[in-house]
Amino acid sequence: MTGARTAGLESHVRERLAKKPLLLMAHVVVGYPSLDANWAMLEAMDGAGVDLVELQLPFTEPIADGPSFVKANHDAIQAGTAWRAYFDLTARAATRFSFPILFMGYYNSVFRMGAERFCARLSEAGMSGFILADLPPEEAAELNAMARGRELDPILLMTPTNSPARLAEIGRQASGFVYCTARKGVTGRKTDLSQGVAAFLERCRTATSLPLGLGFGIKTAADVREVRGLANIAIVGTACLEVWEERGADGYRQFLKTLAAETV
Amino acid sequence: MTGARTAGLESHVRERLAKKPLLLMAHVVVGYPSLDANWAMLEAMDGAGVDLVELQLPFTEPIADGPSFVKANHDAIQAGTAWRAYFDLTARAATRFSFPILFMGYYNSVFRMGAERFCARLSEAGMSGFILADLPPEEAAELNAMARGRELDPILLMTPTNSPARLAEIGRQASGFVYCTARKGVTGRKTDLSQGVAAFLERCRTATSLPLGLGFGIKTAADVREVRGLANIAIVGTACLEVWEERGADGYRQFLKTLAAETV
Amino acid sequence: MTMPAELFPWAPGREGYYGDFGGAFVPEMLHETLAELRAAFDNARRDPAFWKSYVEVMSTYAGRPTPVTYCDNLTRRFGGARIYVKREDLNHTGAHKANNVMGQGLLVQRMGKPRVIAETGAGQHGVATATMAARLGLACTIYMGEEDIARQRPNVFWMEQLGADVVAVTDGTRTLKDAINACLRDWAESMADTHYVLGTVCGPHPFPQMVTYFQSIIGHEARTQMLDATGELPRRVYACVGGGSNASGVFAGFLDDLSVELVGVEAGGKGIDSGKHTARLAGGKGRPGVAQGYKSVFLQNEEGLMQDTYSVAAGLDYIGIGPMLADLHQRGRVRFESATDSEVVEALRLTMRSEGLIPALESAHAFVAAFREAPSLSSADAVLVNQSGRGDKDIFTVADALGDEGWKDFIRRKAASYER
Amino acid sequence: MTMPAELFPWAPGREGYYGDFGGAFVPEMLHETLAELRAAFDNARRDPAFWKSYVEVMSTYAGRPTPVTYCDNLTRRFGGARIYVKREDLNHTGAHKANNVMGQGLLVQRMGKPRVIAETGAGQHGVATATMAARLGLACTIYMGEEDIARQRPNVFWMEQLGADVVAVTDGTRTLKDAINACLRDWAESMADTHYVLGTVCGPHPFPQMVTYFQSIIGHEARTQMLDATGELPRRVYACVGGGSNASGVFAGFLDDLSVELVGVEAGGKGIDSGKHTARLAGGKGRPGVAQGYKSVFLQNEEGLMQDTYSVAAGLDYIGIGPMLADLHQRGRVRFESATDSEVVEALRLTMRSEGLIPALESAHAFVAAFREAPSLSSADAVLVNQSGRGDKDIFTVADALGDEGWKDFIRRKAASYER
Ligand SMILES: Cc1ncc(COP(=O)(O)O)c(C=O)c1O
Ligand SMILES: Cc1ncc(COP(=O)(O)O)c(C=O)c1O
Repeated sequence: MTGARTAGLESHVRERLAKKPLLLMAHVVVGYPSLDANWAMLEAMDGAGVDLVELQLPFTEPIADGPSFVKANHDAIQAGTAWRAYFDLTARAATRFSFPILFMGYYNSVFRMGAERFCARLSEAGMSGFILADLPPEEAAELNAMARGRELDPILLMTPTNSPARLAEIGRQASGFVYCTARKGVTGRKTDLSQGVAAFLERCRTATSLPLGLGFGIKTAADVREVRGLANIAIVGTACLEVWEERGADGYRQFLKTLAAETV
Repeated sequence: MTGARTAGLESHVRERLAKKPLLLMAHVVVGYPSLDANWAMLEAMDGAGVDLVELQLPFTEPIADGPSFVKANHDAIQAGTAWRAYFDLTARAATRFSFPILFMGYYNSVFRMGAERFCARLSEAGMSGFILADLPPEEAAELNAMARGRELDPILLMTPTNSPARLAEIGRQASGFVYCTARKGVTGRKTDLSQGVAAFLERCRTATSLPLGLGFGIKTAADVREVRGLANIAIVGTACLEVWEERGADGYRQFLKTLAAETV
Repeated sequence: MTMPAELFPWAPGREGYYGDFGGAFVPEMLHETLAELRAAFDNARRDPAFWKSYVEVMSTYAGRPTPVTYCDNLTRRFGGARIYVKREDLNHTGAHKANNVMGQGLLVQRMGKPRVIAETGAGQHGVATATMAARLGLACTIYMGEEDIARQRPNVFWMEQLGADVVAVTDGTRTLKDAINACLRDWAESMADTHYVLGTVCGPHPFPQMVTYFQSIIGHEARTQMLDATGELPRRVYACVGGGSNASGVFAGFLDDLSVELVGVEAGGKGIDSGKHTARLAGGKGRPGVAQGYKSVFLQNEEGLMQDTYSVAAGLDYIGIGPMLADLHQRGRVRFESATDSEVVEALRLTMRSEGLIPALESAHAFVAAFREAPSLSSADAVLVNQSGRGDKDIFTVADALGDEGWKDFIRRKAASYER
Repeated sequence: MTMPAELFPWAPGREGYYGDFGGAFVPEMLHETLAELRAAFDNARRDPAFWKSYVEVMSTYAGRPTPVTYCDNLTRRFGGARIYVKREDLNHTGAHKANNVMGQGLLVQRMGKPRVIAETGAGQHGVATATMAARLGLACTIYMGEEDIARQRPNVFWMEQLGADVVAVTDGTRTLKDAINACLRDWAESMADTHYVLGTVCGPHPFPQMVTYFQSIIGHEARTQMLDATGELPRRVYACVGGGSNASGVFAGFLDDLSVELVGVEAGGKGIDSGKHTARLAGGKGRPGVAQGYKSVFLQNEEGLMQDTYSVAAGLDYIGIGPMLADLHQRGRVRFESATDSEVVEALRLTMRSEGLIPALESAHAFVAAFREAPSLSSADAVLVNQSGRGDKDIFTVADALGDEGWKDFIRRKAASYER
């Protein structure tokens, strides 16, 4: 068990933010391109000083994901990545690395597992919380209560399309930190961070006092630098995967380091 | 000019019937397989002692004809057989042979030529009358009157489907002889002469005192023999053409002789 | 709707003539058969229950009345007359052909004959007849030119599935006119138990009258619908003309309304001057003649031999024209225009994109003339276009006309999957 | 017809639930968009003028009401219940899909959005949406699995001709469900100016309610028509179930009539035991789950991964089922059956030959169950089969299913003519 989790995700984030202006969260689709590759990715994250990690459980209908992650989900499933393999990896990672690990996925996996069992498994695997891309807060009350009982934080999303009232509602239910999406659409495509993102994050700040993560389309070290001062956590997903595919393990390590360099 | 025509077709037929029990009428589609072949056919008819000849002017829509004649019409047209060639042949034949020659065809040719010109051309070519497969008597009054003025006989058809009233009507308008069709349908297919033909011809006799020709499906010497005693003229059409195609000029000559042999 | 028995200003005169045209020029063999049919039809159309049963069948089986659709996008585009479309494409089997076949089918039931035959060119009338025969439990033989069978396989497939026997006609040009000849020949033999369901307003009396009678349901509906929709009669009514049945049907509703100009549109093919067309009246190339049982205007040479005709729309590709229309043309009551293949493809494209309607290639001819003339009318005028059928039957032709590469790839792949 | 706003016994409860099923499980990004849609729809359905305008459009553009056809030949063949067929095949574009798209189109006009997107599997809903978009002047993008594009080229061709942009979806199984995902993704980006025209009674609230609302026109018409035709209600109503829109639509008319048994028919494919089927409820193989925005019963494995589905009828080949139907099943109000591919081809054949009707392969599933059960009912009973679409769109599939050689030859010749 890592200290991060027992301290609660929010405290962990705040503690680290006391030491550096921006945290970095990175993403892995478990099972893609392989479990071994995933382990190498995690080691690279650890080596680069990544602050938080989301591990995605692949699903057949990833409606919030863009082309790269859709393919990764599909190929991971084709390769037979099941719950067992997923939790084996997360448990090993939680033991080995110090960064907090979040479950990321779609609600059907939780629904099929059962909320209780889901929370238990996350707990047992040493994870800190979860992001469910298609579970709106009004459907999540029971699950979230159960999670908090196990010191798991449900990470909620705020989006540029949300009304102030909706942001406030999400703010009331959020814990750990809030995942703010930098633009409309799904994961993957580049975002122009100069276009209204600051104003959007202002609205988010009004709705919550939790730390804010900014994700969707953050792809380069320059992007991460721009997030500084805007949000507390820069979330990089698709870009990591694409670098792995284009530049291999070494390039991946290198890439994470240049990202992390912008957070200190 | 042959004696046959000036004497009128009916008298000609009666004169010959005084000498033999049955006359034979044969058919040529002009232009098929060629005008030269047609001439050879006519010579063969003359040699065999055929009593009457119909020369068909090809038409694109021969609705009363069966497959063999349809093809013959089509091919003759493809070969370019026009009015001029038709009348050249008929005129030559009327000069050279003693049998009366009848025009056979469809009404559109007459309609396009004009009734007057049509009658004039037949007259000039030395023909004795005409058979129009798709011209009902009620449409023919004017043409027929004009024809009779030129001593051309319109040959009308009686069919097994006609009511007694209709037969009587046809009988009133007919001249020359009457063309009785031995069965329903179109030219070409064989007819079983034992099936109701006698009764049908009885009905025709009631409707007219003109000589009766029997056609449609008379194909063999045996058929011709059967017509003896039933009608006055055996009309052979498709069979001649088929024999020409299958057995050539010699077979054709031979065939006509065996047919004619049944008429004496 | 009231029975149109008395609404027959176009009732034929002596021997089924419309002015100089019409009549019954058939082998004597068919004389009694046509007399029987005339008697049965006259009896039926004088029986109010018959028209009622016809309307009932068309309503519960074929989906009538078909609507009239106002086309605002097309209207705005041409900036003149308001364009309305009568939707015969919504009939069961996809064209106005259904009206005629179901009507004749009811007549066949009255006559008690167990078998029907029909010619077909594009295949529409064949499918409609096979459908009627299946529904009414009649045996059915369809004659179709060998050439047309090769081109119109989808329709052949459905005819066979509907239980019809499809016979390839190998005579002549192996197209529609030869199929009509084949039917007349079959009928000369089979008339005792067989009715010939002629597909258009051609052929010997009483076919032109009878088919017009059944198709007049289009015009009677449309007249009422236009009055309901616009409060007045349309200024012009446009219909494509192959044999002339959809045109006769829609015009029938407006024949007495002399303020309504009636416009028939023939196939201009590759242009009248190219010789590859079917414009008998509009092109001025047709000549009076007698063929296939009736007197009318035909595309024929000086000596009365019928000519090859051509149109991108198989259903318009025919040598003759209904005698009633030939007469209405002669009397100046119907104006005739033509539309070329390329105009037709353009009009089809525009109609699909602007209104979500897919007219048959045949029907698209009527749209061409309406589009051509609408700008010079005022927005106070309404014009009605008869959409005689739907175009999805034409996919092979339309895809070819547009040279669609995706379609070609699909067909190549499909063919490859059939290789043994 | 009266407005069915108050005739909504199936109005969803809390958060768009029908019993245990329904809801809206979408990325937060779409939250406001769905709220806006719910508000627009609620506003529209409380406005009597809206339903009136819907009925008007369906009448003048799409050909409604569609008739109910009594099938005497089929009835005599099975010797039990009298068989009636509701003729959704006569709708413009050839299926019940027209009802839904035109309804949503009118709503889009109210919302003032200039663009629509839609998923399509077989292509029917894509053609219907492209048609609506052309008619209403909206930009249109259709997402279609790459696999389906290859199989259903004719529909792709027409969508393109109607002006739609057809986007091949290369994710996942490259079929319908992946096209739905692609739409949800597009919408998460484009919602400001775009409406997603979902094609069936699935997806997040309010889609199941809204699509049922528009499709209920089928049931309301049919109920009146059956009373008119027979003087009483049918004993049973049969409908095929893909997502469930045609079934929900026709059942909606009879939901309060407890004497009427409602039967949904799923695709049995090559047999439930073969694993190649789409029988979520009838097969007992479906499990509750949450996907594509809604909670219902899905064909999925123990860990919630969706399974490959299969049917000869592309339109039934889908993992989920409308939440209202899942609830009606759970409450015992709708009975579910399945029909195998081979039963379907047999029923299609029989229906074509006996009645001249060509049901879509989807619709033929409903016929299978009706034929199976009719003999055990009495001639005092009437049953109603919903013919959701016409089958001529299926020629490539049907010809393949029947192994038609003439068709194969035609395609081979056609392909040869395309060789360069
Ligand atoms: C859709 C359609 N329109 C028009 C025609 C032409 O026939 P008519 O002139 O008899 O209406 C056809 C003939 O097949 C057709 O299928
Ligand atoms: C003709 C037809 N029927 C039925 C369906 C199935 O859809 P649903 O269950 O929503 O009616 C489809 C879908 O494409 C269809 O095209």
